[in-house]
Amino acid sequence: MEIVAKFEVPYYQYLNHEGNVVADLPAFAKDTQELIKLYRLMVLNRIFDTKAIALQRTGKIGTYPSTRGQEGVFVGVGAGMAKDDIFVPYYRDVGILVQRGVKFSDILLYWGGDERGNCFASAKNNFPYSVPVGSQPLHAAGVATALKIRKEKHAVLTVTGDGGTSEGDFYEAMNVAGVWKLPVVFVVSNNQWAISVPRSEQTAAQTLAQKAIAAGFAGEQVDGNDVIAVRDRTEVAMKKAREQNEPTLLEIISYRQSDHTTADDASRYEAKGTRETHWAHEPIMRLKKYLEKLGVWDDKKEESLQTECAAEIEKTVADYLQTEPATVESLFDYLYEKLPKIYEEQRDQLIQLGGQSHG
Amino acid sequence: MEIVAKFEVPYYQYLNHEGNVVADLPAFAKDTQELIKLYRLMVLNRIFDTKAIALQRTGKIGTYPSTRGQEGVFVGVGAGMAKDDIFVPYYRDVGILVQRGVKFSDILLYWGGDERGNCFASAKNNFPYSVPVGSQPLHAAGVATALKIRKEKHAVLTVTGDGGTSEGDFYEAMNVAGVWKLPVVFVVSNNQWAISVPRSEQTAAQTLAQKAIAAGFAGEQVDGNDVIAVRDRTEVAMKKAREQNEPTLLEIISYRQSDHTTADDASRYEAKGTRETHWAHEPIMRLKKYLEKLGVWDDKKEESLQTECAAEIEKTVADYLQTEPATVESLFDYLYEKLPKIYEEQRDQLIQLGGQSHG
Amino acid sequence: MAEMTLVEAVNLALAYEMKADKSVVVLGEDVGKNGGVFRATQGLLDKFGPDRVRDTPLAESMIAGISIGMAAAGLKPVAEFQFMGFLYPGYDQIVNHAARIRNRTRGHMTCPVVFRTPYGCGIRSPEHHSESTEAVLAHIPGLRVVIPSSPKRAYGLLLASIRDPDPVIFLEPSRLYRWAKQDVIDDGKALPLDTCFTLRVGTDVTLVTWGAMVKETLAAADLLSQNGVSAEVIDVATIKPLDIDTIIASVEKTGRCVIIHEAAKTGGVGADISALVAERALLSLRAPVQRITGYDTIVPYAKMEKYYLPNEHQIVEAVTNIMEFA
Amino acid sequence: MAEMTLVEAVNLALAYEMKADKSVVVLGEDVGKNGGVFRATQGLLDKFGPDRVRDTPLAESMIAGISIGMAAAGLKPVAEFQFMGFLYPGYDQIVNHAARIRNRTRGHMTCPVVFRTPYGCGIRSPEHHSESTEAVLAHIPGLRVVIPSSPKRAYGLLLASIRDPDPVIFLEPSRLYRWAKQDVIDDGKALPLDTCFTLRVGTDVTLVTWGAMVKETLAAADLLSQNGVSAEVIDVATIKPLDIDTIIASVEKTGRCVIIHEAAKTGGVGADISALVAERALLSLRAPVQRITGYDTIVPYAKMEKYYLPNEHQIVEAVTNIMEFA
Ligand SMILES: Cc1ncc(C[n+]2csc(CCOP(=O)(O)OP(=O)(O)O)c2C)c(N)n1
Ligand SMILES: Cc1ncc(C[n+]2csc(CCOP(=O)(O)OP(=O)(O)O)c2C)c(N)n1
Ligand SMILES: [Mg+2]
Ligand SMILES: [Mg+2]
Repeated sequence: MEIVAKFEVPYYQYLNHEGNVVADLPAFAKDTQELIKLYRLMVLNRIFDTKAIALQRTGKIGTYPSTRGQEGVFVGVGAGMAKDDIFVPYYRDVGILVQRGVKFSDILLYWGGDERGNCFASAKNNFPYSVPVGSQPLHAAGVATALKIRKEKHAVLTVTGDGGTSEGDFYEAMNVAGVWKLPVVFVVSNNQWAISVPRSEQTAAQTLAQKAIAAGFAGEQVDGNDVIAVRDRTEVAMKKAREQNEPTLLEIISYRQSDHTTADDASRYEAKGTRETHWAHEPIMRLKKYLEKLGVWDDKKEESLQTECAAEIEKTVADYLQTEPATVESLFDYLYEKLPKIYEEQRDQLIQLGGQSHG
Repeated sequence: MEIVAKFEVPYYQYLNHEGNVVADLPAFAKDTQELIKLYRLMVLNRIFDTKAIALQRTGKIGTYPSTRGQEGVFVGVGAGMAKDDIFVPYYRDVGILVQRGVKFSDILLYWGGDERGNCFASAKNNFPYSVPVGSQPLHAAGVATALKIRKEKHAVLTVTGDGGTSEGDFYEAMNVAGVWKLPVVFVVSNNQWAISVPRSEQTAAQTLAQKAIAAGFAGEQVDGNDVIAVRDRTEVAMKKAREQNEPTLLEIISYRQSDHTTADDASRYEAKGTRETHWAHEPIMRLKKYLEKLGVWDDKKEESLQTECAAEIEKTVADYLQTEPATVESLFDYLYEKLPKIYEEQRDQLIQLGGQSHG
Repeated sequence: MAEMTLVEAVNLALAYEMKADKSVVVLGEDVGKNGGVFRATQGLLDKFGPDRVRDTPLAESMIAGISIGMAAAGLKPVAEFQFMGFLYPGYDQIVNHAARIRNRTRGHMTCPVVFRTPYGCGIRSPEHHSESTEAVLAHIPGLRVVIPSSPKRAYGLLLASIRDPDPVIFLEPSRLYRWAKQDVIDDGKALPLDTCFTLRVGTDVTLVTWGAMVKETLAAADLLSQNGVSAEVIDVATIKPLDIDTIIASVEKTGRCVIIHEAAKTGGVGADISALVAERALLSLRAPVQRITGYDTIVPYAKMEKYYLPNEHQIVEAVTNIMEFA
Repeated sequence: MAEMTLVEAVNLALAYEMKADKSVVVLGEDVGKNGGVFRATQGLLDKFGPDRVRDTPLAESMIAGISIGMAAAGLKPVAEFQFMGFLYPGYDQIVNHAARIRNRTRGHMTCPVVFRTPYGCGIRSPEHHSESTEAVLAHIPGLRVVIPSSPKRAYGLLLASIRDPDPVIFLEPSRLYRWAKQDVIDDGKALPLDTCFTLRVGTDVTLVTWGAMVKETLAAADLLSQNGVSAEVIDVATIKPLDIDTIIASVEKTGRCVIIHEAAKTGGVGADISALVAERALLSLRAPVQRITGYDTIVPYAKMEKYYLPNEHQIVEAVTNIMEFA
């Protein structure tokens, strides 16, 4: 018996949950303005999230998946990407999208049940939300193939949940990315739950990062409550993708501080107190502690930030609520470039009936 | 940065290609009768294989996938299983099936284009051939789930090709086997080709064995030209499955000494001379050399074995050729336990028309 | 006997059969502790334990594939796809294996599995939660496709589906999950899988439907009777294999046939029924067979859903038109 | 201009369009060095290099999914599934993504992909190599489904499919791959995707078919003309979206319609055409619309294949029967 291959999975953290530095900080983290930017984004996302849940409760939008407790993941990943990179989202990563030109009001429009919230027309390098779990990493691999064929020096990033790593598509995407050396980064947002199924019942793999070994490239774990680590490791992985056509799997670990969606009731399956225990690690407080320790943050700054962010979100909510309804014929208008003749009659009927029902 | 997980992939070989022992032999291999049994089976399979190709060339059967050069894999795996274990095959593993009660004539019937060759009626613990690549490991996981629920102390074994490891189903099967601790062994018969696509273009993983790491259990490489290693590692893995509900991935490496099937022409893509280079490692010669070194084998024994095996195969071919054709209505007879009324008319029509066409 | 919703009746049937038959195993995403996202499997984990009520990893081809293995090994798995739009990754396993194992082994192996899934639109869900693509299953020889449209039929048809020795796709109209309550007797009595259900007897027109559209169809029949038109309403229930005889007999009586389904028109099961009626009852027809269906579009997100779904007025109008025809 | 088979015409069209349009990329299992198991992609790797002619790992959902990503990113992938029976693992990606990306993004993103695959039985292949389940694709809004039945149409329709800005499923009847040769001019001229092709003009009956059954249908039309029956033969070619107008116009002329397809009867595309004819041309019909189809069985292995496939005599008989009807 001979050992023919060896592998290791590293774990990255710069700030621990007390806001203390535990490893050499990356360059950007030495610029407090950069850190405050990340902090502001996390706060803004949390305010949006609270608002979105309230809008759902009052029937102004439909089912909505909260991002509470996962702000470090999405803000850090978004910050680690370049504008010309391509982003292929799942359905929970608003924190990335809004850094890439998508408006919060689009997000509301989407969860409000309007396709126009999914076209991200003003933010070209982003794919639409993908609801079928685990299906979008293949699209990312396809985009990366296109970039590589065209010799464009950008990279692609896609996010999947911990539950999504069990889908065959996720593996197939990694496998082709590995063997074709594609410029793509696979982020796994491990929030430790897939609706009611905990991470431990999803796979026997000790880490999700090690799933990359099956595809022949490196995977690593990142503390998702440490936005500095998330941004840094994203930047490193994206650079490696761009410059060396080498994919990476980033397992970014946080905790879902919410129900799965507003349609879910986690008290049915989440042990009492678990969420509270994890709250000690949540990402916003951690960075705040560090900023305070650095002396660049205080209660007054916090208050004005909160006010400013709340106002921004109010404005975006107002934009959403004022959106004109789509036309009924929009059901037919985007099926094909040109509607085939056989469907014209149906479209006419819809307009006629829809017009009536409108009234 | 901290290392949170480490993995190794071992490789097993007992006999090298010169027929020399390179590691402590397992117990069974000290019994020369056992070795001769394995040798005989490999020879028998090769004679069958040659015959099957001839039958295809003369139109007596349809497309047929040769097992030439892979006798060590299939004979060793079959020998490593117990009778009560369940076997879930792909389409190339006749060498396993015939050790488990399936007749060579059934195999011919199957490739001759007759469903009755796929029911293995006389060999209950075997699933039928599965043609969709990579789909059958899930069935094996399902059977293993059933065994575990019923607390039966058998294990399940399934074989996939190297190409098949790229299918999402293969990964999903391993993943559920890992997390549910199922008594199942996943064999990968790595014959280094998936039709025209070489192993190196299938995945960037240095070994196929390491794909098990993604599912949280152990994988290992086995020299598939060393039937002793194959049988031994199969036995060990099956025991672990039965006794500890611990799955294993065995990557068993050989070389396809043939076209993919009789419908293929490997000269289009296989570099000239490659097959010949690998021939030095083929499994039959290797064991023969060892048996000769032990002084338990000689030309006379070889000759009588060849004659005896050829006769056995001739007999099975005759059985096949004498098989009565199936009835036309068999198209309808096994769709449902009882044919639904709406299809009765179609069945009647088929009998009427089929009767005509028969003439 | 208790008043209950359709989803509660599903739950009741599962509990009944799990108790009666130890080989029944329930599996799927979130079917355990959570009791299913619609609560169809609520309480089963507590009653029957984690061996027989299994939360699976998130992988639908896996759910389909291991169910097939379990079924071939002698269990009776009842697997849930969380929504019909997430069945597709399991399509290969269903079509290439579940539907074929009996045939492939000349009856030596069988595949008594039930694949349950909520289906249809109208519950204001996100994309992919509104599919009604029963036609892509009904085309496949070897499958049964069963669709309940009331609590009683949900109970009886699910029992029959679990007891059936062949693979059954059991499509539960999510729009009806909590619609009307019915008294359901928990007596373990199955309903037949080889027959349509005539919900209302009539003489002027045969309305053929299934699933959630039963609701609009019955409403239309009410409206029609106010107009003096007597509609017979047939719930097909088992769309594969089809009990065409009941439909033909009705059309021979009424001379008119309107088929109503939620799925897209092109290639919907309505086409098949229409073709069969034309083949077998052309001379009885007093007017062309009509189809009232969903549009040939992707089911829209919540805001436009109401424009996608056919309504009772469309049915009334179609019937009124063909009443004038002859 | 050269005499060639259908599969050679496929190859010619691929080569033409790859040369004309740099964004065309061919991918699939064994499409590179091996040139495809039927040689449809032969020589392309040498001509266009490994960037644009890509052997993929063995994973069909992956082939579908990356093609979608490539298409949305501005390429025009032409992906091959090795046989239609192996398309199903890609079904989810095709239905849930390829067919929907334009709609999902309100036209801001598109998916100009072609999924090619050999289909149909009659070539004595093992299980799963004989599928003709075009109906499960034709039901899906957002897709086009195109089926050539001659070398010329293979060339022209494949060019049109690649140039089409939306996803096209291109089903190549493997039974016709090397059947009859035709002179194909390599002029890059596409054929329209919005029309049926009338292969033979007639006055007594309209025979509607597509794919490999065109062979038997034309043979039947010959036999019928010997009996004094003038059959019009329509090759539907693009079964989704359907050019129903050509079919209706023909039926209005002939008063009779027989639909012939190889797929299982129940839920086949024939049902849809039959239903549409009944809805739109009932008053012109002198006899019930007939369907001659494959049985509602799993396609048998090689030895029984000949009993599964409809033949020209069945068509003749059906026509003869309905000629007597009115
Ligand atoms: C293919 C598919 N199956 C099932 C679902 C239903 N579903 C939506 S989210 C979800 C859990 C996903 O968990 P995870 O991947 O961990 O992502 P998270 O929501 O926790 O961010 C499930 C089962 C789906 N959307 N797609
Ligand atoms: C799902 C699926 N896709 C494609 C095929 C066609 N096909 C048959 S065998 C084969 C190659 C399989 O290679 P591998 O898994 O290495 O097994 P081997 O034949 O070499 O033993 C392919 C592509 C298939 N049978 N099933
Ligand atoms: Mg999660
Ligand atoms: Mg191989």
